[in-house]
Amino acid sequence: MKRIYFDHSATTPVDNEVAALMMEYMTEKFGNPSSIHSFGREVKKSVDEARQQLASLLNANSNEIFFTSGGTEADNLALKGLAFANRKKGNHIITTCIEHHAILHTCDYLEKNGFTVTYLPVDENAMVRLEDVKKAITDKTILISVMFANNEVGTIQPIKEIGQLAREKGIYFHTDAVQAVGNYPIDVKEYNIDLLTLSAHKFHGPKGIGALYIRRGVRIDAVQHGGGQERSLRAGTENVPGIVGLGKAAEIAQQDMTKKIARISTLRDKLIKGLMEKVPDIKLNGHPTQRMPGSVNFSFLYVEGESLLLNLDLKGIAASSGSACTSGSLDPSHVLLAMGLTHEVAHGSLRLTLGRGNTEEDVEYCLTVLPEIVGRLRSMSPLSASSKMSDSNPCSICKH
Amino acid sequence: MKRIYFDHSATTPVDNEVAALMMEYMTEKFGNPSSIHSFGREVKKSVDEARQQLASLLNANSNEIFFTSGGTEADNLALKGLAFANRKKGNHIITTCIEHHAILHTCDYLEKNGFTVTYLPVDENAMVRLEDVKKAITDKTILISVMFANNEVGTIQPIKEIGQLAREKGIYFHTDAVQAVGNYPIDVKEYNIDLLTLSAHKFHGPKGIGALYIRRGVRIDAVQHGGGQERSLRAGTENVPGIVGLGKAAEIAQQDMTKKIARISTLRDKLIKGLMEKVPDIKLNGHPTQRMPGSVNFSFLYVEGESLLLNLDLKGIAASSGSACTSGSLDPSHVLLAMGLTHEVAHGSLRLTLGRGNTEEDVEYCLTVLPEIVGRLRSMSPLSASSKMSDSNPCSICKH
Amino acid sequence: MYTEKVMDHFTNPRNVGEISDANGVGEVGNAKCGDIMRIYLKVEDDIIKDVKFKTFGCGAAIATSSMVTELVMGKTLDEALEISNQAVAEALGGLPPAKMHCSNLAADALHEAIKDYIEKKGK
Amino acid sequence: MYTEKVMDHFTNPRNVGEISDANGVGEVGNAKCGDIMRIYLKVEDDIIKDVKFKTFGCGAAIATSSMVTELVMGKTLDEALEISNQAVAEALGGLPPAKMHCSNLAADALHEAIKDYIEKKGK
Ligand SMILES: Cc1ncc(COP(=O)(O)O)c(C=O)c1O
Ligand SMILES: Cc1ncc(COP(=O)(O)O)c(C=O)c1O
Repeated sequence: MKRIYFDHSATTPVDNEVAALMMEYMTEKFGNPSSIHSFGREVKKSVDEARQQLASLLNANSNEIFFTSGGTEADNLALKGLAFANRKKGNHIITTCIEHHAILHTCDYLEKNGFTVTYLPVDENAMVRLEDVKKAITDKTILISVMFANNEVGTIQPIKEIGQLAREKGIYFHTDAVQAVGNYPIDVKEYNIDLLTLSAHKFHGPKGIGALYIRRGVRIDAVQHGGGQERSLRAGTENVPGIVGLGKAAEIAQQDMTKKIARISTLRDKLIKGLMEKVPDIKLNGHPTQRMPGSVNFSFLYVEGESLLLNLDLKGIAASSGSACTSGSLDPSHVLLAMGLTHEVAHGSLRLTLGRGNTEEDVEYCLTVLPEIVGRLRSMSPLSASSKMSDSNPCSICKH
Repeated sequence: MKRIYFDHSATTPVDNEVAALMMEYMTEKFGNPSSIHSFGREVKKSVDEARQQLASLLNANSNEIFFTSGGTEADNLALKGLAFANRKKGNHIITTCIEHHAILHTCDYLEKNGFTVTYLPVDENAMVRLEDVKKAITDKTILISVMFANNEVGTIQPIKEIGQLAREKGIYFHTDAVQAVGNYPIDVKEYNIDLLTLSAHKFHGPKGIGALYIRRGVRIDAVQHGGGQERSLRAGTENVPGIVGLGKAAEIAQQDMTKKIARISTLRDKLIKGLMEKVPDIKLNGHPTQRMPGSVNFSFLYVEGESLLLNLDLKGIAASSGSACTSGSLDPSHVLLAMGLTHEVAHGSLRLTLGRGNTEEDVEYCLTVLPEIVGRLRSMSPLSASSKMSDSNPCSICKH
Repeated sequence: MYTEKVMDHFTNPRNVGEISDANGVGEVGNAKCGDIMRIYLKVEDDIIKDVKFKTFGCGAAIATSSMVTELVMGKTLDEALEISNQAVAEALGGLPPAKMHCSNLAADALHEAIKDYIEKKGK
Repeated sequence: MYTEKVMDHFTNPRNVGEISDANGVGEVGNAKCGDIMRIYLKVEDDIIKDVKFKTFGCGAAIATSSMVTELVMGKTLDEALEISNQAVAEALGGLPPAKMHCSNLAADALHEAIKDYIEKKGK
């Protein structure tokens, strides 16, 4: 059966070239970079090269790159590391309602440990308002953390402006750029970014490796204690195959990025337009233009996301949903609720995220099968345009 | 040139079968196990299988295995997770002077956060005395953490007895078994272990993946916050290739383990005997019999470890040393000092750790070149049997 | 995730639709969970002659709705009242734990429909 | 890690050994660092006619010892006193930062040996 992968925001296949390189570092160049013999020295050099490749993707210096085990660890390190290192300066952190759980649950932890966190609301397009950031700043604010691009609806935030505001106020600025790095151009200097989180598996690198960019001069505490690796900021034997894989993936991502973005955006727009034409009563979630090249997110009124998902899966299409049933939690996506969607509408959301390997045919196939699935599910649904679709929906996170 | 790898305690090459399997999970079965579509479901199953393979190696249940990014993270999770979860019961932790820095520096952190840590001394063979453990216990003691086998000198601790003592006293018992797992038989039930740390790259699995065994019923706090992975104890997208690689490495390790241990121990003993015969003024470090199958550690009096190491490297032999020059620190190995070695003697230490790929010829080659190297370095050394070799050397860690 | 039986009922749901002259209708569920189930009954002489459902919900919700209609077709009301959510899940070969409390409400909807029938009849 | 020059002096150290009739001997270093360097001088008419060393230490310690003996052979004492540890490191094409403070003491040993010669001569 045809299998189409439309879930690139969840993870991506590792590039063949990247995987081949990693093989070499598993079986032949397998040394520990801390060792001073030849097995160790040869891989230490490769780790340094990978650091340079990644730095170049972000317009950073290689000594500003710290490898971690992924985006979640980098988010934890950024927030906890910065908060505890700056405890004496203040205890207030500003973030948003639509962050990934790696940020939100780290903030929960910080709130239990003496910090105060403000969760900014977003508008109906999931966009943070600069005005709200400004208003939230107090003389105790030490950190602002706003994600670069949202993982569910793809909205790209006004990072440069928030970064500039933070810089002016002397507040550190972190951005969780897990969705953006490798898929969208980022320049940490131009964007006034102090700390940036990234994860390799979102741009055709391996799982289990990520990095935190820390601008030179910004001091943070270590979170994982042990050996002196990563200049004592992140202990643990370096995941060398992961690191060289991340470096290579960064290099590949940089090649023809503009072209790749243009191609994927065209597919995305074709899918959006096609669905709007073919399916009544749907709502595009996320910003109409300020969105990630591959990101499509619709709410299909009167139907539920998981059943959409399962039907698509039976047709060979892999997608994702913001419904509670998908995540095993009680509430649907906190992002969709923060955007003002009702629970019912949020439950009917479907995320299709396109990537490098997708083609026009994939989009056309989806445009054939998805409207049919929606129609069938609607025919079994007790809900319709005439039934009431409303509930009260305060953002469950902003209730903090 | 001939290249002989005698540094298996630092890291090991990934088994070819393991690497081939990981390739498959990078480029084809690349899904995210949290996804409910077919790409996700197929890898979720594989993750569950790997958990089972690893559990079987330890005689544990698969729901007692929690994957981490390596030994360091597992050590951090064990100690911090258990300490913070049991804060109300007590604030005292017992460990040893000869632990890996992943334990010692985590203890530093805990000491700064309201906990008290007792660092047990060891005897001249690096063995912890059960009596000392007993004496250290107070009514505030919540955790005892003693490594299974030391990474520098190979001494295997009386884990079963310490475990039994802890169980009787109602104190949790953790062991850092990074060196032992996969290379030595371990049965968590027989040994009365509550928490156990392991790392794949020490037994021909990949770098960047490890696990913490947590006995059913033992509650610990999460340390890395985010998504609900690993039953909410360790957030972050699962490193699927790493996990299946770890599972496969565990399965392979279990096959004919007794035979492999016998073969490697024979090589080890041949190397030890040969060096004792050929080189005067040397001292075997670590326990004469209770030591890891592949572990050889000698102090070569009057010479310094790094220069031994570099000369061996020039001859194609990869080894390691406890000299300060090797680690870039001021003091030589804290393990050797804790065993009562003087600084000068500790500086002259050389670790040769044998593994699965080594042969008799490797040992013979080493027995040809190493005595010659020692002789040459001694001929340049101002130290000799007649010169004084003494300094005061309290264990720099026990000074806490 | 789901058993084969669940997937069978999900992909080929039995008795989907409405009964225009239903004499008992029951609805349960809530928007928080994302599950709303409506059961239509045509009861004659205390026997369920026809039953149909409409469901907004996940795979489990649709499959349990379908299964409950199969289980009660032709049964007496007393027999139907004995069918529990648990029994429906079992008839499907089990449901994932996360789905047990939330998407497994079809028997409740059935009981509501029977109650509705009895109330209407009583008037 | 080490430059080619360091490795050259480490693997083929120049002027290793003792001078039985040395008229200046200097020793520096400490056991903490794991480096002890001893320099033997044969001085005639304020000129270093012969120099040898014995060193217990790492690669950098051996290479700097060797290099310093090459640098001072045939030099006047005044010229020799101008050679610094830094200069020795530079002559080797640099040393890793971690080695600069600890294993780079050969010039100090040389200066000690010259001091010893001057003191002995004064008596
Ligand atoms: C925005 C965002 N932040 C953080 C993460 C966590 O990254 P990782 O899966 O590498 O731990 C993800 C992806 O899961 C993400 O999309
Ligand atoms: C005894 C011991 N504990 C912990 C570690 C840390 O493990 P990892 O390198 O996987 O972080 C090591 C190895 O480096 C070790 O030998």
